[in-house]
Amino acid sequence: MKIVKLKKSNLHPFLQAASQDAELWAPVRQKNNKHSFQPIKDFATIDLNYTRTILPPRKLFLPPQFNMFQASLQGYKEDFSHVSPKVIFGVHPCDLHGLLIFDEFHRQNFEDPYYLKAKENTLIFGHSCWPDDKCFCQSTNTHLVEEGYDLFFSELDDYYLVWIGSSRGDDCLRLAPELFDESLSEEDIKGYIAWQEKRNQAFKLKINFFAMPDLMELRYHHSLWEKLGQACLSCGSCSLVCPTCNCYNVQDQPLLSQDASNIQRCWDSCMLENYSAVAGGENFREKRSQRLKLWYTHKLQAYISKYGKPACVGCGRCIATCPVDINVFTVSRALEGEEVEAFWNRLAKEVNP
Amino acid sequence: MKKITIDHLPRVEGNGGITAIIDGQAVSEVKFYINEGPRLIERLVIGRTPEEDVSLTPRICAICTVSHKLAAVRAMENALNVQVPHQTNLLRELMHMGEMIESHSLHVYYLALPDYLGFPNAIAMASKHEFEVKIALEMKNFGNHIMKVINGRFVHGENTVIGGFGKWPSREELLWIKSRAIQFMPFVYKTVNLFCTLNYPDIPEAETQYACCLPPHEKYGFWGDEILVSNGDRIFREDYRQLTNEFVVPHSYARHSRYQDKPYSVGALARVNNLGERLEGEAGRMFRKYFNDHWKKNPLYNNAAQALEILYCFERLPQLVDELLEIDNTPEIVSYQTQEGQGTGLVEAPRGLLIHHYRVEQGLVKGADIITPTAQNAEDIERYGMIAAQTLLDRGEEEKIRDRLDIIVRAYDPCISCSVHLAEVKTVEETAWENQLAEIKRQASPLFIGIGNITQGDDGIGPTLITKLKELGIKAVCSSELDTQNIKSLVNSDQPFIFVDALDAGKKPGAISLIPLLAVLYSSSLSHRLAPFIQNEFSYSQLKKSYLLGIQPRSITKQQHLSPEVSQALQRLIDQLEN
Amino acid sequence: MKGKKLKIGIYELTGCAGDALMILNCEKELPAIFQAVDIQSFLMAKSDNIDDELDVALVEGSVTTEKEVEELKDIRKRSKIVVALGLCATVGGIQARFQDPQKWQENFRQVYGETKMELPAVVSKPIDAYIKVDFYLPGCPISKEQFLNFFTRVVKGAPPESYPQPVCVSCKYKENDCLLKNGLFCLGPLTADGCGAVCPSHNLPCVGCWGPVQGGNWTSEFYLLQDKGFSREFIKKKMANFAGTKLSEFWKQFDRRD
Amino acid sequence: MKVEKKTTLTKNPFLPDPARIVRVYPLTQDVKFFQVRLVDINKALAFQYHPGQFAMISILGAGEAPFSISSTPSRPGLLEFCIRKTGTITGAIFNLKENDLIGVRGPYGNGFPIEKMLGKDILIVMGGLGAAPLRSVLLYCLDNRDQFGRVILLHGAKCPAEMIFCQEFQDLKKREDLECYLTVDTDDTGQWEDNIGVVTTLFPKLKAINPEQTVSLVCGPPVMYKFVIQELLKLQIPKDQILMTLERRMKCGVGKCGHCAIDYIYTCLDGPVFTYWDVIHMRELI
Repeated sequence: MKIVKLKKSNLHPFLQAASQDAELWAPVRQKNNKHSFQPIKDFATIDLNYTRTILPPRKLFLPPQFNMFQASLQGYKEDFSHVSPKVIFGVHPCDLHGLLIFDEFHRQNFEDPYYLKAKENTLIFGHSCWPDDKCFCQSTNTHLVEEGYDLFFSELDDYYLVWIGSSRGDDCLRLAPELFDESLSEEDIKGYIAWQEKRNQAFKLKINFFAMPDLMELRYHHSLWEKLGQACLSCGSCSLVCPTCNCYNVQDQPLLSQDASNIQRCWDSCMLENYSAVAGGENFREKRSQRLKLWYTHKLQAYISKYGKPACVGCGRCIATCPVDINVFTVSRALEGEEVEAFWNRLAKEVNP
Repeated sequence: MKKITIDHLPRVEGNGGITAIIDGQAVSEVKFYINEGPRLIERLVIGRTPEEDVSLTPRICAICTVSHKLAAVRAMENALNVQVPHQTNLLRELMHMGEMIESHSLHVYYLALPDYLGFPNAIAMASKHEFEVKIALEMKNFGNHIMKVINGRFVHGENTVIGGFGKWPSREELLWIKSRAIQFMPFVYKTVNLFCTLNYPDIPEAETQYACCLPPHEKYGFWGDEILVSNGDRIFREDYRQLTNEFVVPHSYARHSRYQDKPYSVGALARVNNLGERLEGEAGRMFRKYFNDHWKKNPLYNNAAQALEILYCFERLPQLVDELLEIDNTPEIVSYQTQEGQGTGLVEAPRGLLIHHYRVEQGLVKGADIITPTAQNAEDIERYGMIAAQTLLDRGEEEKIRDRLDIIVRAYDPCISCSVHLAEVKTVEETAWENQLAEIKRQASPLFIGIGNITQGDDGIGPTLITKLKELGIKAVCSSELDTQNIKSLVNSDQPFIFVDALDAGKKPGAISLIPLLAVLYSSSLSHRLAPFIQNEFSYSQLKKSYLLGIQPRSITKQQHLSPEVSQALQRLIDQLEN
Repeated sequence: MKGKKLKIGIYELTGCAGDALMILNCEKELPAIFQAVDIQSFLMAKSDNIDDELDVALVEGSVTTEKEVEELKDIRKRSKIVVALGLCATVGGIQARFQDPQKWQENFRQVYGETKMELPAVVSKPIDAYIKVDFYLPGCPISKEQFLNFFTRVVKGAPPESYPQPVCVSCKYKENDCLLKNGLFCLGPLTADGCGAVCPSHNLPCVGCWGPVQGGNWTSEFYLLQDKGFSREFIKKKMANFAGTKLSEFWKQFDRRD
Repeated sequence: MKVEKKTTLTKNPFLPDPARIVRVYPLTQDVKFFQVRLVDINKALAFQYHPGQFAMISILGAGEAPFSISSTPSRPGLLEFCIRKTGTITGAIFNLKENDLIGVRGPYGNGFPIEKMLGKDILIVMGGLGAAPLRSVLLYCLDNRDQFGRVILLHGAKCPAEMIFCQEFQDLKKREDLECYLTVDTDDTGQWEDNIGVVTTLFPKLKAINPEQTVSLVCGPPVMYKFVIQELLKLQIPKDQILMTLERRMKCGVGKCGHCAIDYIYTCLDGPVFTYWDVIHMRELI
C-alpha cells in the first residue's frame, strides 16, 4: 500500500481539487456538540474534531426515504435520483467497517442497485479518530481498516499520513500531486507508531464479543429480556443509527392526477410494533422483548456465527442514542451476568420490586 | 312571523350562522351564532406551565395560529418580564406578515370574491378567472411558506417560544422570501386596484366604532402596547378590559363585548380607518388614492382594507429581511427565572384585535383571559345585520336579505372557530306578544312610555293606554315626539322601556305586536321623530332591552276617539297587564 | 380507478378548523383534488353544499354539543367510509382534557356562569365515542403530505394500512440529536409520527400533538422522566395535553398499580 | 475529479414484470383464484420455478405482497395464485377483473426439495389456505407420477363452502394413484359425504406408512401445525422429512428489507419451506 504525507494546510486545497465535479460531504457540528455528515459549501464548516455522527454515513447511499421507481400501467421507470457523484470525507474506521458489511450485504444473493450505484459514485476518504467513553471498536476489531476507502487520513500533529486504498484514490492524488510529499521520514513513522500505541491504550469500553453467541443461546429464556422489553420505548432509534442495520419498508404512493405511483423505500426498524405483522392480523413479534431479542440476535450472535465477526462495529451510537440505556454494551454485560447501571435495570426494580 | 336563517354560513373559516327574524314590517331580532361547542381553553391551561400555554392556546384557531402564538408569547413575556432582542421581534414580525398574507389572500380571493362575481366557490370562479385564482393560490402558498420557514409549519408551528425561536432560519431562506416577495408585486398592485374599485353590492351604510392595536413609533403595524379606539381613546394593554367588558350571551359560546356600551368593530378595516394615515410608500399612496368616507360606514370595504394590507406586507417583507440580515448573530432563547406575574399581549390577528392575558403563580398559569376578534365583532355584526336587514325590508327588498346578510357576515372575516368560548344558537320559537310581555315582566318591571296624540284618532292609543295604566297603579309616563323632557331623566334607568304607539305594520287594525326597539330605530318607515333622540341618549344595552308595543291603527285622522278595533285592542292590553 | 367519481364530504365539528384549512393549504394540488372527486360538501370552500349519500366523509373536530352528536350520526348513516381527520376527531383534542363530568361542569361555570345556553353542550369526545370510524388521520393539524397520500390512496381505491411509528423515526430520518437523552421532556417515543418531527428539528421537544402512537410504552417513559427529575404531577399533566381520551385506560391501570 | 463510474449492474431485482390476469374466479367467499400470464411471452416461458416458491405481486396504487405459487412448473406459461382478502393489497387484487394488469416478480424462496423427494412417498397435509402452496407440489407429483412413491393428500377446511379447490380435489379422488382424504370441521350443508372432524381425524384412515420412506409436507393455519406434527411424529416420520412452508411479512422477497428475518436467516431466501428440525432449532419459526 502506498502512503504519502499531506500538510494540514494543504487539506482544503486538496479537497477543493478532489471535489471539483462532485458534492463534498464531511462532518459538521450541530447542536449540543453532536455531528452530522453534511454537504459542504464552506470548508470552514468541516469539523474533524468529532467522535461519531448521529447517523452513520450509510445515509448517503440509501437515504432515509427515496423513490425506487415509478410504476404505471405502461411500465416501470427506475429512479436513481438519490445517486450523484459525491466525495465523503472524514469517515472513521468503525463506519468504514459498517460500509464493508453493507457492501457485502447488498451484493450477496440479489444485488441491490440502489445501494451499489450510489456507492460506486462516491469516493470515500477515511479519517483517524480518538475513542471516547462509548467507543468499543477495539473489541469488534474494527478500530483499524485495511480496505473500504479510497484514501485514509491519519492525523498527526501538523500533517496527515494518507493511505491510498484504491486506484481511484490514487487518481485523486494526481489531481494535485504538488500538495503531497511522497517520502516519509523516520520521525513520521515513529510518530505514527507512538500515536497508534497511545490510541490503543485510550479505549475504555471492552466487550467480549466472541462469548456472545453462546451467551445469547444460553440466556434465550432469561428474565433479562422481559426487563429490557419493559423499558424499551420502541422508538427505533437504536436500529436507525446503527451502521449495519438495513431494514426498510416500501410504500406505494399513487399520484393524484395520473395512473401512476411512486414506489418509495424508507428506513424501517424491527423495534416497531407492526414490523413482523402480516396481513390478516397475525403478529409474530408482538412483545417488545421479542423484538429486542431479534435485534440482539443479529448484532451479537447471528453474524458472528455466520461470518466469524460481529455485525457490530463498535461505534457506540446505540449507547449515545437509546434513552433507556438498552445498548450493545449494557446488554452484553447483562448477558455475562453482571448487574449493570442502566435505566432499564432501575425501572425493573421500581416496577416489580 | 318569518325567519330567515342562514345556518352554516359557507366559506367562513369554521361553522357559523346568522338568523334574522322578521315580524311584519320589522326585523325583530338578528343573532350571530357559532355552530361550535365550548372548548374551555382558558380553563384547560390552568395549572400548565407558560411553555405549555403558548403551545396550547394557538390551537384555538388554525388560521390565526401565528397571531395567537404571538399574543400568548407577548403576554407571557410581559408577565414574566422577559425582554427579547430587537432581532427576535423582527423575525416575529416577518412571520406575522406570512399569516396576514395567507389569511387576507384566502379571504379576499377565495371567500369573498366569488360573492361579488356571482360564483358559488373559487373553483367555479376559476373557469372565468383562472389567472387570479392561480396567482392568489400562490400568494397564499407564499404566506404559508413564510410561516413554515419561521414557525416550523403552516398551522400550529411550535418554533416560536417564550424568549425567542427554537431555530433561526438560514440566510438563504430569508433571501428567498425577499426575492419571492418582490416577484409578487405586480399582482399585489392588481389586487389593491381590484378590491378598492370593486363594485360592491349596495348595502346600507352606518357608522360604528373601530378599535385596533396602536403600533409604536407612529408606524403602521400589527402589534403594540396600547389600543386605539376611533373616538381617539387610548387604552394601555393592561387595562384592556375597559375596551372589552365581555359578557355571556345564551345563543353563543363566544362571549360578546362592547366598548362604552356600544358595539365596536375590529379587523383590517378598523386598522386602516384608525391608522391609514400612517401608511407609507405605495401602500400610503394607494390609501390616499382610494380611501373615502364609505370606508368608515360600510363593512364590505374590509376587503379593500385587506388588499391594502397585503400591499403593506409585501412592501415590508424585503425591508424586514434586509434588517434581519444586517445582524450577524442569531440570538439564543432568552431564559427567565421569574415564577410570578401577570401580563397582557396585544396583537392584531388578520381579523382584528386579539388579546391574551395571563396570571402566573409559582411557575404555573393561574388565570387566563383570551379575547378574540370575532368575539369582539359579534355585537357589531348583529347590530349591523339588523340595520341592513331592516333597511332592505323597508325598501321592499326582502328577498335580498338572506344573500346580503351572508355577504356582510363574511366581510367581517369571522374566524368562527377562533372564538375561545363557542357554540351555536337554537332558533327562537315564535312567541305571541302576550307571552313575550309576560316574559319581560317576569325579568324586571318595565316602564311604559306612551307616545302619540289623542287628537289624531288611533294615534291616541299610546296616551290612552298610559292613562289607564296609571289608574291601575302601573308605572307609566307619557311623552310626545317633541317633548322629551319626561323621559330624559329616565335614560340611565335599569328598567326595560316599553314604548306604546300606533304602528303601521300593514296588519289588520287592532293587531298588536311587540318589537325590539332597535328594529324600529333602523326602520325608515317606522321611524318616529323621537328616534334620533332615543338613539343618541339611550345606551346600547338599554336599547337592546327596550321594545315597542305597536297597535295597528285603522285611521289616523283628526278625531278624538279610537276606532272600535283599536278600542278592543286597548281592552286586551289592559286585561293582559292587569295580571 | 376509473368509473364514477367518489362523492366526498368534509365536515367540521368543534375545533380550530385547522384540518379543513390544511386541505385548502394544498394549493398546488387543490385543482386536482376537486377534479378527482366530487366534493359534495365543504363549508369552508364552497356555498353549494349538498348533504346526501357519500362514499367518504372526512370529519374534523371533536363532539361538544348535542347537535353535533346528531350531525355526526347523520353523517355516518350517509357515508360508506368515515375518516377521523385531525387530533380533535381522533382523540378529542386538547379540549377533551376535562372528562370527569363534574370537573367539566365546574370549568364550564367558570367561563359561562349560570347563563342557560341555548345549545346544550356535552363533554368533548372524539368521534369514535359515537360512531364507527374507518380510518384515522391524526395530527394537530394533519400534515399536507400525510393527507394527500391518504386521500390519493382512497381515490385510487386502496386506503393504506396503518403502520404506526413514533415521531422518533422521522426524528432520526432528520438526524436530530435525541432530546430525551439530553434530559428534555420529549414525548416523541409516545407520539404518532406524521409531522416529520417538526419540533425536534427546531431543537424543541415533541409536545405530542399527533396523539398517542399505537404501542407506545407510557409506563417506561413515565418512570424515565421521573428518573430525570420531573415531578409526577408535571409528567401526568404534560402527557395529557394532547392525548385526549385515549389514555384513560392507561391511567386507570397505572394509578391502580401505584 | 470525475467520481462517476459506469455501473456494472444489469438487472434491478425490485422491478416487477407486467402480467395480465387471464382468469379469475372465487374459490370460497373470501378466496379467489387468479391465473396470470407475464405480458412478455419470452419472460412468461422463461419463468422457471419450483413448487413451494412464491412471487411478489404488485397492484398499482396499493402495493406489493408475497404470494405462494399454486400452479405447477410442469405446466409452464401460466401462473396461478389463491388469494384471500385480508388487507388493502389483497382487497385491491379482489377488485381486479380478467385482462387487468398486475406486476409480478420472482420466483423467490427455496421451494420444496424435489430432488430429495424423488422416489419417496409423499404425504401432503393441508388446511385452509395451506392448499395454495401445496397444490403446486401435489400437481407436480401427479404430473410426474412415476417419479414418486405413494402420494397421499389430507385436506381440511372449516366447512364445505370454505374448502379451497373442493371440486378439483373431489375429482382427484377418482384417481387410483392418489390417496385423497377430505374433511370438514363441521358440515353445515348436510350434503358432505367425506369425513367430518379436524384434519388430524384423517390420520387413523391412512394405510400403514413407511416413515423412513415418507416425506411429509404441511401447510395451514398456525393452530394446525402443532397437532399435525404430533401425528406425524407418532408415525415416526423423521423431523427433517417433515416440511412446512411459512408466512412472514415481506417487502422485497430478495433478502434486503429484513422483515422476514428469523434468527440469522431470511424466510424469503432460506424459506419459506423449512423442516421440522429447523423449527425446533430456530425457536421463532412457528
